[in-house]
Amino acid sequence: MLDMNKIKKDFPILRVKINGKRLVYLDNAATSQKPKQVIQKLVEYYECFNANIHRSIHTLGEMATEEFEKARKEVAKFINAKEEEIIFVKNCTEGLNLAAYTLAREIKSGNIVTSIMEHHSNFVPWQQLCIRKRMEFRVADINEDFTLNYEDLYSKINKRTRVIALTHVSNILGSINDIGKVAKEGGDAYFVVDAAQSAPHLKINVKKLDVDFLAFSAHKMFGPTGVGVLYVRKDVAERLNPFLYGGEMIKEVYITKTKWNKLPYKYEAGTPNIADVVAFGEAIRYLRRVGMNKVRAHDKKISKLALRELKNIRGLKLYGPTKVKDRIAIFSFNIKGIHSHDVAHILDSEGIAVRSGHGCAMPLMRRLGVNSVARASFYIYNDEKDLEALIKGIEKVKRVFKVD
Amino acid sequence: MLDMNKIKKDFPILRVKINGKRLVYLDNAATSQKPKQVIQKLVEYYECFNANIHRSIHTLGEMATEEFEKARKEVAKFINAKEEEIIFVKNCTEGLNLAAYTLAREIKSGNIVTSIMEHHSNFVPWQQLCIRKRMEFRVADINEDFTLNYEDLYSKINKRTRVIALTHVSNILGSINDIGKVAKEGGDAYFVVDAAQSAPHLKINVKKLDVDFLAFSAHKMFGPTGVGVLYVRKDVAERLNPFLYGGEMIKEVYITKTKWNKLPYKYEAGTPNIADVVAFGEAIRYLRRVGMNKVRAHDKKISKLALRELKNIRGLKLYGPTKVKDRIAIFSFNIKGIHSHDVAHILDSEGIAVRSGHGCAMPLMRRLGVNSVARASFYIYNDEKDLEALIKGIEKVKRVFKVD
Amino acid sequence: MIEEIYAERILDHYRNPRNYGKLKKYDVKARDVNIPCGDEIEIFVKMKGNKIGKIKFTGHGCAISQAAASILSEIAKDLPKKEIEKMSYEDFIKKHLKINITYRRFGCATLALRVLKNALKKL
Amino acid sequence: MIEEIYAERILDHYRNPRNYGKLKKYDVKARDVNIPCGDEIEIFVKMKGNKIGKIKFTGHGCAISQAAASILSEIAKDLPKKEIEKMSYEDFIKKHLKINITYRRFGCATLALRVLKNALKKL
Ligand SMILES: Cc1ncc(COP(=O)(O)O)c(C=O)c1O
Ligand SMILES: Cc1ncc(COP(=O)(O)O)c(C=O)c1O
Repeated sequence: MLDMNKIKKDFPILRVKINGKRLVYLDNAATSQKPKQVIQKLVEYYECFNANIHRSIHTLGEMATEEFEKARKEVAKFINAKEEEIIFVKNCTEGLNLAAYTLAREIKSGNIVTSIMEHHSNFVPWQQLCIRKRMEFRVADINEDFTLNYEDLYSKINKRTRVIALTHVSNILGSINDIGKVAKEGGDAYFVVDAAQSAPHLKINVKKLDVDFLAFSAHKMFGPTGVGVLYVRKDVAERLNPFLYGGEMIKEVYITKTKWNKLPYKYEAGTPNIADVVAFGEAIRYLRRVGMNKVRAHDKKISKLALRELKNIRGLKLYGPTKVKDRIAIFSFNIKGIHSHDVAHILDSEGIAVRSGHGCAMPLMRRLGVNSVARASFYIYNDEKDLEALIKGIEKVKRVFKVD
Repeated sequence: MLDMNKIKKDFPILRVKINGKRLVYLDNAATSQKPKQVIQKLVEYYECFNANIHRSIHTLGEMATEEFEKARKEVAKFINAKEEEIIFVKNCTEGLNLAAYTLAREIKSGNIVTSIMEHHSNFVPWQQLCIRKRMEFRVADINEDFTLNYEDLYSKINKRTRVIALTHVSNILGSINDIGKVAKEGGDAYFVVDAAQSAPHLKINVKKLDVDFLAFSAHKMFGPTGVGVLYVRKDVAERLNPFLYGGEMIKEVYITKTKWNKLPYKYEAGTPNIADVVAFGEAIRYLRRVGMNKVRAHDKKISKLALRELKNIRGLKLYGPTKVKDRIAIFSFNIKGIHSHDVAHILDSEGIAVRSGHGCAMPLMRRLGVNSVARASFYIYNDEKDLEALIKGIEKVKRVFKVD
Repeated sequence: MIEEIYAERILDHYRNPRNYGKLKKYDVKARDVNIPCGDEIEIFVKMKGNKIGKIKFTGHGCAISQAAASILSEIAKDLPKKEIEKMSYEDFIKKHLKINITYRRFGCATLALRVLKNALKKL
Repeated sequence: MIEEIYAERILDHYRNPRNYGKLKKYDVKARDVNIPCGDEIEIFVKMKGNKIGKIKFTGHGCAISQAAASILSEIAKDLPKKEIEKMSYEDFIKKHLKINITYRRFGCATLALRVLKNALKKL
């Protein structure tokens, strides 16, 4: 079990008052809050050893480089990758685009398979690639219970499939996809996984999953904004050509040609986001100290309670699996006759932060037959009291709108 | 005149001791140190209003969005651009690559003209574009006094020139290029300017310069790592297609097509580096309070003194203009018989941080006939005492190597 | 107070939008979405000289955006084109919506007016 | 103390590198650069059975990298190939360079050994 008192104290923002009310932050799928250890690391970096890295002989440069590479080690260990397979980018979206741009030079005709539950960041890059290359863009459906329709997915994958781009966890439905299974049954295509929503909540082992690319964002897992991770399997990373040019990715430049640096630098161009990568290392250490199994257990506990409570609210329609094992604690819903924006606005007046809108998943919205949803997403600092506040808040929404 | 005492107090890192010595930080062209106001803004952001932006109805989201867009306004004003012309990227390098990737879809045959004094980040993207498209890559030379050879540049620009990619200030030589003049005489080609070294030191007015793209990095001008700015002239930005896909750059997604958001969002994909952009706004305010004319005046004063002192050191060869008006306070040099790395290492033992190596400008190194240089670069917190320390440090280098 | 934003009048316009629907005969129409929300408004206008003769709208979205469209359709009728052109978004909110709107709902509250202005530009 | 790194012996090897030059007849050669510095070393090896018979190097760079190459060329001569293969970088620094090297100069100090190891792999 998590020590909730201790954890809540680690997050300074939880002391903030919203409209005079206690902040109930339930927008974690958009971005998480940051523990004081991470904020303190940023301050320490800038006050004690800020310098540009890698090509530095001076003491500050050496310190900054060591801390930066230490963070890479932390991340590698966190997902069971090799250090040279960890590429720092600016966010999950850049990671997925990096995969698409570099693969675009490798693949020609054929098709790309993705799913209807993708975030735009793992949908549009592949859609655009297909448009540019006149390739076929295939979109697997979901089941009535909001899980991935594997049958449909496999029927869309064939010998001409060049890339499978799939999210690990849906940012709207909360559904967990069985990546390991798809990797096994998906054939020879490159397999690109969007782990933006899974990395914060589930223990990831890239070797077990056996994927080629896997991307996630630091800011959704206690890290600062401005850092993403792209895991690229070593043999793939070695074969492909780099994406952005300049800085540490370079070995030698001549007027007419350039030689690339070794992995992982080959894919890291320009001065990296040194401070935030170093602070992200601290975030990973924080998660490691809490323990990913405890993170998951807490998530399951909240999910179970939430599913029970939300079911009882009249007029509330939940979009997502009803079995705890199929999902994480992301709850998208609509209340009959009330738009999600109005739900979010009224909840905010009670200090409760939830997201509303299409959640960067318009194809899924159309599939669900809605224009938008309200979404409450939980993390380890959220407890039963926060869930209670949400339920009470929803009652207030209905009161303001005079529906019951 | 700058109030040096006050300024030094604003930078917490200047209190750090290196090998028991006072830190003399002369590696500003690589990255600047950060004033406490900027560090404090980061802390405030994470402790008081961290949230994902733009699509948020809740209070934290509204606050974060407002502060983020306020920073954009600051940057726009700083270089006299419109807000929708300011695109936030992760660093100057990404900005230049964004220009190259989006222009690559526009241009076909012909040539691209750049200069031998470019940083790799403004050289390799264009070189690689030329290789991919079988275009001609033309590299303008420098004069014997280390200024740009305009004659050679103009002789290389013709009707078939599609892009001129030029640095505003060389990160090795310190030379200032007359961008306004090249814009006037450069014809119809797209004009891309690397302002990484000029934005921290010179007042920039993009309308006066009349360029199409201009890129720089926050971390070299008191801002955090992980933020770059790409200015794109509005008509150009409207005409070109976006670069990275996903997040705020999207208006509507259908299975087979996507519509883009308006400027500047069209070019900003994924969760931006919100905290660091907000803190960069604070850095710009800091620079504005100091005043860019005072920044430049200080730079000239130090340059004048440094040129005089360095000239007197036997065996020291300086690579850069000797007239203060042609340059900023970046001094690259070699000492006869001593490698730049050894120079930097011995200076570090005295607390003095300088850079050594090829400075990400290998083509220039080859042109200068050297493999590497030592580089001391100044900013507003550096004073005469720092220069004195450098001169004394160089004497020590020579003593250790037993040369005179 | 949140109840002031979701006033009786706003909720009424939201639930019973005036002038909802399409015009078969119109001089101009325009459509736009509010990107953060996905709210959507389409407006049809039939002019009577320099004045707005008939106006109808369709769309979907939050209470604010839909009520604003309904309220706008009422006040716009018979108004000279010029009046719409020079109407500021802030004034529309203050004088006609009569609720307190901050940055985050500004887009919702002004979507309909933006669409109407764009429609009139096509004349 | 910085003077301990730039000891008399290091400076001597830097200024008067032993076995500097190329071998006309060699079994293997290899070249590499140290990316942060641009230091460059090329090594030529002529084997004598399983042992290193002749060894020469060229290159340029800082005192540490060049002195390390010179010192390596001295100790490698007559050494069995295996000995080089199993020599750790840390041991080379401690036992043969005999100076205190931190992270930042590790690449300089070990460039020559890395090149030699790579050369022997080609045998
Ligand atoms: C002239 C010049 N251009 C581009 C860059 C690249 O900047 P960044 O590494 O922040 O992308 C630098 C900084 O090293 C520079 O000095
Ligand atoms: C499933 C999923 N993929 C990708 C992203 C994009 O992440 P970012 O905006 O940090 O690039 C998100 C976050 O919104 C997400 O939830």
